[in-house]
Amino acid sequence: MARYSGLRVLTEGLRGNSGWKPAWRKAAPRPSYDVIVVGGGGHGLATAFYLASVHGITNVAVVERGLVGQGNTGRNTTIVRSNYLFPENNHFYEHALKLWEGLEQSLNYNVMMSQRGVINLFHNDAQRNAALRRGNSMRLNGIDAELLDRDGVKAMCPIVDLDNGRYPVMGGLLQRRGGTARHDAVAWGFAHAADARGVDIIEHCEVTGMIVEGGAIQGLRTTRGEIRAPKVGLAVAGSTSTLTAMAGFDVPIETHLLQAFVSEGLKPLIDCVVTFGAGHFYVSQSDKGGLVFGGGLDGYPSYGQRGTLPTAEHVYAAGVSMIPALGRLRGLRSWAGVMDMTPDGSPYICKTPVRGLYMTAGWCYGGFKATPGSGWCHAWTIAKDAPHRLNAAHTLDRFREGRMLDERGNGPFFWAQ
Amino acid sequence: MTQRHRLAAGGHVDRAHRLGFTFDGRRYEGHAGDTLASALLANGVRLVGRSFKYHRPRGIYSAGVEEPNALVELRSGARREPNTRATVAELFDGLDATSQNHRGSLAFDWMAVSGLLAPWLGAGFYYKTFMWPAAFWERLYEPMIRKAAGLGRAAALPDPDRYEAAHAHCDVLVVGAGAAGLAAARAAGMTGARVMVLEQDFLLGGDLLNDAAHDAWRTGTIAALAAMPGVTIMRRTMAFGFYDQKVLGAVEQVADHLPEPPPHTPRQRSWTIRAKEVVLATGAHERLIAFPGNDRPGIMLAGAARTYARRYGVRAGETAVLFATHDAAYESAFALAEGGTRIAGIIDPRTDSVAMQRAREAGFTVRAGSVVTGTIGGKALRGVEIGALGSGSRGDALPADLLMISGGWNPAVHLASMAGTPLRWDDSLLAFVPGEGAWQRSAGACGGVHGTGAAARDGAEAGRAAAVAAGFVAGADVPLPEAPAADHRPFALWEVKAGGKAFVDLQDDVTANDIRLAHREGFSHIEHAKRYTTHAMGTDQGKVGGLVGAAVLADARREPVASVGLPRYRPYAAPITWGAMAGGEVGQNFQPVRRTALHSEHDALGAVWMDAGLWKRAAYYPRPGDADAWASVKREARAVRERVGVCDVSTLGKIAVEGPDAATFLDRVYANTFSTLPIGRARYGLMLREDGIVFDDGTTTRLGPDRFFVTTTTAQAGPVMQHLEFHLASAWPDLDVSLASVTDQWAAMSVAGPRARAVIAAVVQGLDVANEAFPFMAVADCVVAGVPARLFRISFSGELAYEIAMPAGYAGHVWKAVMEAGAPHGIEPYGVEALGLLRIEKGHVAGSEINGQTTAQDLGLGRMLKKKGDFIGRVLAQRPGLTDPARPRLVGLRSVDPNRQIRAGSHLLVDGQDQGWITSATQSVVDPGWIGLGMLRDGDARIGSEIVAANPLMGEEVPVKVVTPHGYDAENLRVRA
Amino acid sequence: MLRIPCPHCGARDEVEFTYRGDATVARPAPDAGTDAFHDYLYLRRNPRGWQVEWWQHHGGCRAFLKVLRHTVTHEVRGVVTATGALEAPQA
Amino acid sequence: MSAPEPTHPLAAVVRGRHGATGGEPLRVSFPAREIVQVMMRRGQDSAVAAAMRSAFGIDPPGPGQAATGSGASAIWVQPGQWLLTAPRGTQATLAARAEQAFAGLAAVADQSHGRTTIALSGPAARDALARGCRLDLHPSVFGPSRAAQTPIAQIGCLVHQTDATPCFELTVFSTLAEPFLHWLLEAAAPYGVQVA
Repeated sequence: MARYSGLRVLTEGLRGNSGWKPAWRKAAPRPSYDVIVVGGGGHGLATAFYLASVHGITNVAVVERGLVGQGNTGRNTTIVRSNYLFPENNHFYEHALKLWEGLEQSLNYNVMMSQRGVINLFHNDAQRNAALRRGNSMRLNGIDAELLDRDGVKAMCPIVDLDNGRYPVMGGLLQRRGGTARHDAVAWGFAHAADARGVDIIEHCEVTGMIVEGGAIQGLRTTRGEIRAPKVGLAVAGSTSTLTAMAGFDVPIETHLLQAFVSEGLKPLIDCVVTFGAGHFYVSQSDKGGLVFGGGLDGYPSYGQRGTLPTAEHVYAAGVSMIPALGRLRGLRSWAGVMDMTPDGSPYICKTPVRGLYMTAGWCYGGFKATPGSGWCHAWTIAKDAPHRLNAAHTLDRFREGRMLDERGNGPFFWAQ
Repeated sequence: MTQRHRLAAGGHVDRAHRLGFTFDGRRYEGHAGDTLASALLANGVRLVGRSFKYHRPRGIYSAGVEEPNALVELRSGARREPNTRATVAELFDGLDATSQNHRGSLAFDWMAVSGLLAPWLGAGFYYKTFMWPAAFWERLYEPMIRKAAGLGRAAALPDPDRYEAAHAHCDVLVVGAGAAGLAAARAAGMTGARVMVLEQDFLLGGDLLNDAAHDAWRTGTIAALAAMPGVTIMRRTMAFGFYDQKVLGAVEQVADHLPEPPPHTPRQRSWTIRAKEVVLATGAHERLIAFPGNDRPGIMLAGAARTYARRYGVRAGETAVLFATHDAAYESAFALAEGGTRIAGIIDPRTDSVAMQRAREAGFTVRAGSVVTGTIGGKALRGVEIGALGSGSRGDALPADLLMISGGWNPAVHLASMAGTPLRWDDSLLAFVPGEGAWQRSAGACGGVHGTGAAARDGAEAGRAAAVAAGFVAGADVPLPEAPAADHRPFALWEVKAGGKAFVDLQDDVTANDIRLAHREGFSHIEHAKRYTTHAMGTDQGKVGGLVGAAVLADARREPVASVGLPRYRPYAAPITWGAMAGGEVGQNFQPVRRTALHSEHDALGAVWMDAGLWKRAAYYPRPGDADAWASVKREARAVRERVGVCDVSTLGKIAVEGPDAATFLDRVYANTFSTLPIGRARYGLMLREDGIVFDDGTTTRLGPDRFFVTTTTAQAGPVMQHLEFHLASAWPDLDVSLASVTDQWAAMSVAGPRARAVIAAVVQGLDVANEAFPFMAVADCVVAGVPARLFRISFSGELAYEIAMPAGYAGHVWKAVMEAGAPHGIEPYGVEALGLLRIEKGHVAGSEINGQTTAQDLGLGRMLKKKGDFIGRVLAQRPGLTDPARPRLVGLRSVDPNRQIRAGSHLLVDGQDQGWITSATQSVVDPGWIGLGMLRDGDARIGSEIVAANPLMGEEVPVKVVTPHGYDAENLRVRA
Repeated sequence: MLRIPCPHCGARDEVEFTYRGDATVARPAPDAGTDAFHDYLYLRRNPRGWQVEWWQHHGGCRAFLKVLRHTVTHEVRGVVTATGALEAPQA
Repeated sequence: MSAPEPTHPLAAVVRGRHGATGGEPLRVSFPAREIVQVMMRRGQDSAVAAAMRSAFGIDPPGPGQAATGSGASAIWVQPGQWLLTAPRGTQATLAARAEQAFAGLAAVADQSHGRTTIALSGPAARDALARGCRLDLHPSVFGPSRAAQTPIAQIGCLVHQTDATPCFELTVFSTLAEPFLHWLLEAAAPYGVQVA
């Protein structure tokens, strides 16, 4: 397939754009593969891409129940950052962020990664101390972080109300390299690039069973027939429990709802990503002009993709409290994604009790930013049958061992972080 | 100033009531009953906006919420509202509106040059380019795109208006007050049910307002509803979302039709409505036809043109062409002709129909088998090109300044779909209609039942059925309007392919070609095509052209429209105001302020406040002469160390635990033992979570064999109560224990310092407070300053200290008595900052150490864990990761240079390796300099060594000495003195 | 928005309630061992369908309730007090 | 020496008319109350009922109900728990009376200072409350001697309708009484409100 480029856009434009071909083939399943990746979202497609591009494993199928990129990849708030506290997490997310920084070039697809800065506001001493601890952890691990005082916040995001709210703003922790990316394009870009390397992307192919013999995976039963493979990687977010149940084991995951919202389109108003510290609210502005915003979980398990009103009201209230100018703007749409929440808020990229079965899961409400890193580490784990050091801590067994990665100290599932 | 397009009579505007307004700085006049759009049309204003991508000139396209083009910035200054649909903005005197999304003027927008680049700006072009060089995206390409994108400008100033929430319950909720909704409400109301009717418009009647023949029925029905005490009608109220279990959200525009809200009136109110049954009567939206140039100012949906003529008395054009695919749209030609518009022709792809005959009889030129192949004009329509259906070629042209189009009607199924109702394709209406829904009944046009009479009948049936389902007995029949049925079944014409931009989404400039390009590139599923092209993602959410785009896609896929379907409907039915959704709990009211009973005492002392959860606590009490905050804090702390201080500790959680199994229960929820605690004694307790991490700490007192008084930290009061209740309910339902939160009943103050006993002795009555009689950890009920109180000999500061708890209403009285009794001893009130200083000196852990990540062992409290018996957290605390000796341990820290500050949040570097962090830091008053507590790997072994407190965020590296956390009075002699 | 019929207080808005985990897991006996406590605290069936859950009516009568709720449709089909029995239907 | 008069949490509130002028205002007052939380021990249902009857002349009300006896009222608040309330006289005695009446049968916690009662009455009281109260207070489903706990403006509130005016007694945590009243006065402002 011809590469995408400005020149090609130019020449195709002159020919009435009639020469474009599908961004990826609509592949039909073959009887067997070296690796099957379940889940055609960002994480699954990235896994396939890195299996092919890093490990040279190209006899790979990605099976997707519905459409590419229609799960959380297609319904998140597009934030990319690596501002984590624990080295186990911040090293991983930083690796992901570095992959993001070169993603357009590696995929030959513009995912519109935009490093416009991510600010977490703090409103009291305890929050400030926690921000310092986290930011210093980042800095000591070679990750950019800056402490903003009130003037610094004002300079980055002038319409934030520092003074008049219930909890005045004291400052913020800024990661300048954080930002946003065009979420749909990430899935399409990985699909495009994986397909170009020979990966079969098989949409409308739902897994109905796992073929496990002698404690090892042998393949999958799907709505499009049986597909064999000695290695299977799960990247199915909210469906993880359903699929691991097919393989015969339960996982520490509870599936919850997270709502997201977009406003009507506006001329540039908010230039960075900014997160309220006194309530559940964060916001950025898309290149199209809509304010993309969200808050906390709805508070109970759900696969329904249907948000509740009181949570939405809280998000809007927190928004107006942080930025009183938002009051006269309008919300346009809201939607809800299913979040695979873990007891400690950190993910799994690991082997499973079934040999040859791997998973990247438990991304809670932060899976988007991890996409390339998750795929990269998952691919490594599948290829080597062993985790990379970046994801060595992100096991299912860490709770048995008492090695939780609980960044917020909320405790198991509480509730649900 | 003349409204030259206003008809002399007719409609629902009050011609005697003139309202002045401005658009783009020019003054105009309209009438009460106008929208901004109808008033602009009355004044002959055609060009009202620019499109999103190509900045094409656009005019008013509709007469309702579905408007894609006529978006304006309404009002000015802090009240500026971008993207306001002129078609639903109710006119008021002094209204001020500005067109948006152009550079230069609306008429000469130099961004319109982007239209020339259209061949290269097709769907998704940006995914394939702007990638080289990598750094140019953020610096060059993206800023360019961002500036060009977006619609209106936000005010960027705090919104001066107020909003509020409101709650309602009803038996039957009717959404929409057109023929179907009014009939439904009346039928339901007659059963005695509690009925609410929501109408987004400022007038009731919907399409009834477009035909004077229905006025009698409309007004009669409204009067009948008004006479029913159980019926509430809310105008200007839009149901935006249908949530689980028949709960709907609606926004009432209380004051948007006024220059500004009157006193005690919010601008808008957001309603949460819980209904037993719901009737949706939300009508239908007319859809466009995709043909080249279908976007010029002067092109309008046929039904809208009729609405302007009949409801607003406005002639939307002088010479009009109708391009329609069904009979019902012909009413528009008749309506406009009545108002004096010349109908230049009717273009219809069909060969024959009843309406065609009628039109010909009325003298109109009807071009059967024809389609519009293009339009002529720039900022206003000048002519319409016509060709034969299917020929693909352009034929002749008719001059016209108005082109009315109708490709059929789409039931407004948004709310029904949100309610989980499956949609089914109706082959005669060529639209999706709601199927059977568990939560709602769709009546009238939104259910695919068109025509006033039929819709009203359908509504009455739905209203009656809803009331019956809600438990009421059906009443008498409802009178229904007489009306001939118009045929709404369209000919399947979605697009006229004739070269040129044929828009399916006007706002976002998505063309039929864009949809085909998406298909060519594999984005053939409707969800993919939508995202790839941004089709139906504008503020109108595809109400006018969404299905047309789907049909174009279906054509490209060579499949029926039904199998292509529509993207999933999500909230909101139409855009809603952020402020309304937020309601009143914003700004200072975002969360309530919790005040202790001593709040006014602190205020009188000039306290500086700090937030602790909901609480306001006194941080410190500045005095003239204090150089800075630290000076105040140290002065207060020194008073405690040297003399005596008093501190409000009312915010600590307090729980009365009582019952025959109270002691057993406490033994299970605390890591240490309470069943052995003597009556009249307190004990420090440590509570773990089930995962073995420390949850909370506090002192618990035994007041009787079965009575305990538990205290929690301020922050964890709520979670601890829930934790206790949960385990009583789930794990040990056999235990007979009651829990009562008495946090608010008891105010408490700590009196601490070497002279505390003297002060206490002066205020306490009936209790010997001598050390022997009332030793450390003693507790007794007594009288303090004449009020019943409870005295605790406990200390957080490391000094001799007492805590007085008293019923909250007496706290001020006791505080004053203590201050008076303490005056000779040099008593000073001390705040939370000094409290923190004192406890850090003493090495007591608090929230920064008990942060949900530390074990008892980590905190040096491992010995508190009882060896025998079950308790929460016992088992999992023994996991290897939590008993690993390499885990960071609590240590004390002291800045080697007493003048160099150390801070909580700094990391502890040993030989350059990150080995821990500082949890708390302060200045010491015992041994001046900066000290702190921290968590450090191999902490115990490193006591005495010198390491570095690194704070790269602030560019600090401070040498610190590791010391024992309990350096101050390690033997507790002062506490026990 | 969920409306949960509290056996004491009647149907109330979800904001009055707090979800508190899967109610089909029970705290093991004190001597059951680490694995049993691990499974109790961490492993979840996490069904796509009916689930019996703990909810506290914290804004009302404060009772802990067992609620039978569908995790896709959100339908609430049964609510009992803490000691009551409630079974999830199969499928 | 006898105890001084306790300070009411709303002592500093400005009395008089708030909000819209003209017309009959809503009325707000702060009745001084003694409030005692009674928590039944396991299996003492009939003994507690007998004790409540004999000491206070009240049959323990069931869920959602309140009952008034001789000088005191009981409001059901939790399974096996009631709030006993009585007008505060010169001597605080309700807690002591309850302790005595329920000795061995129920735990008793004095909440006279911990809870604050605000009475709201007037024809528009329901409409004002609907600005934050999620309960259905319509006369067909709620009425005199009905009671319910519910969060209003994020503050836990015991709503007890005492008559058909309607009058609602709203009992909240004392440390949150001020923000609660602030909310109430704002909600009542469109109708005008007289604070006694």
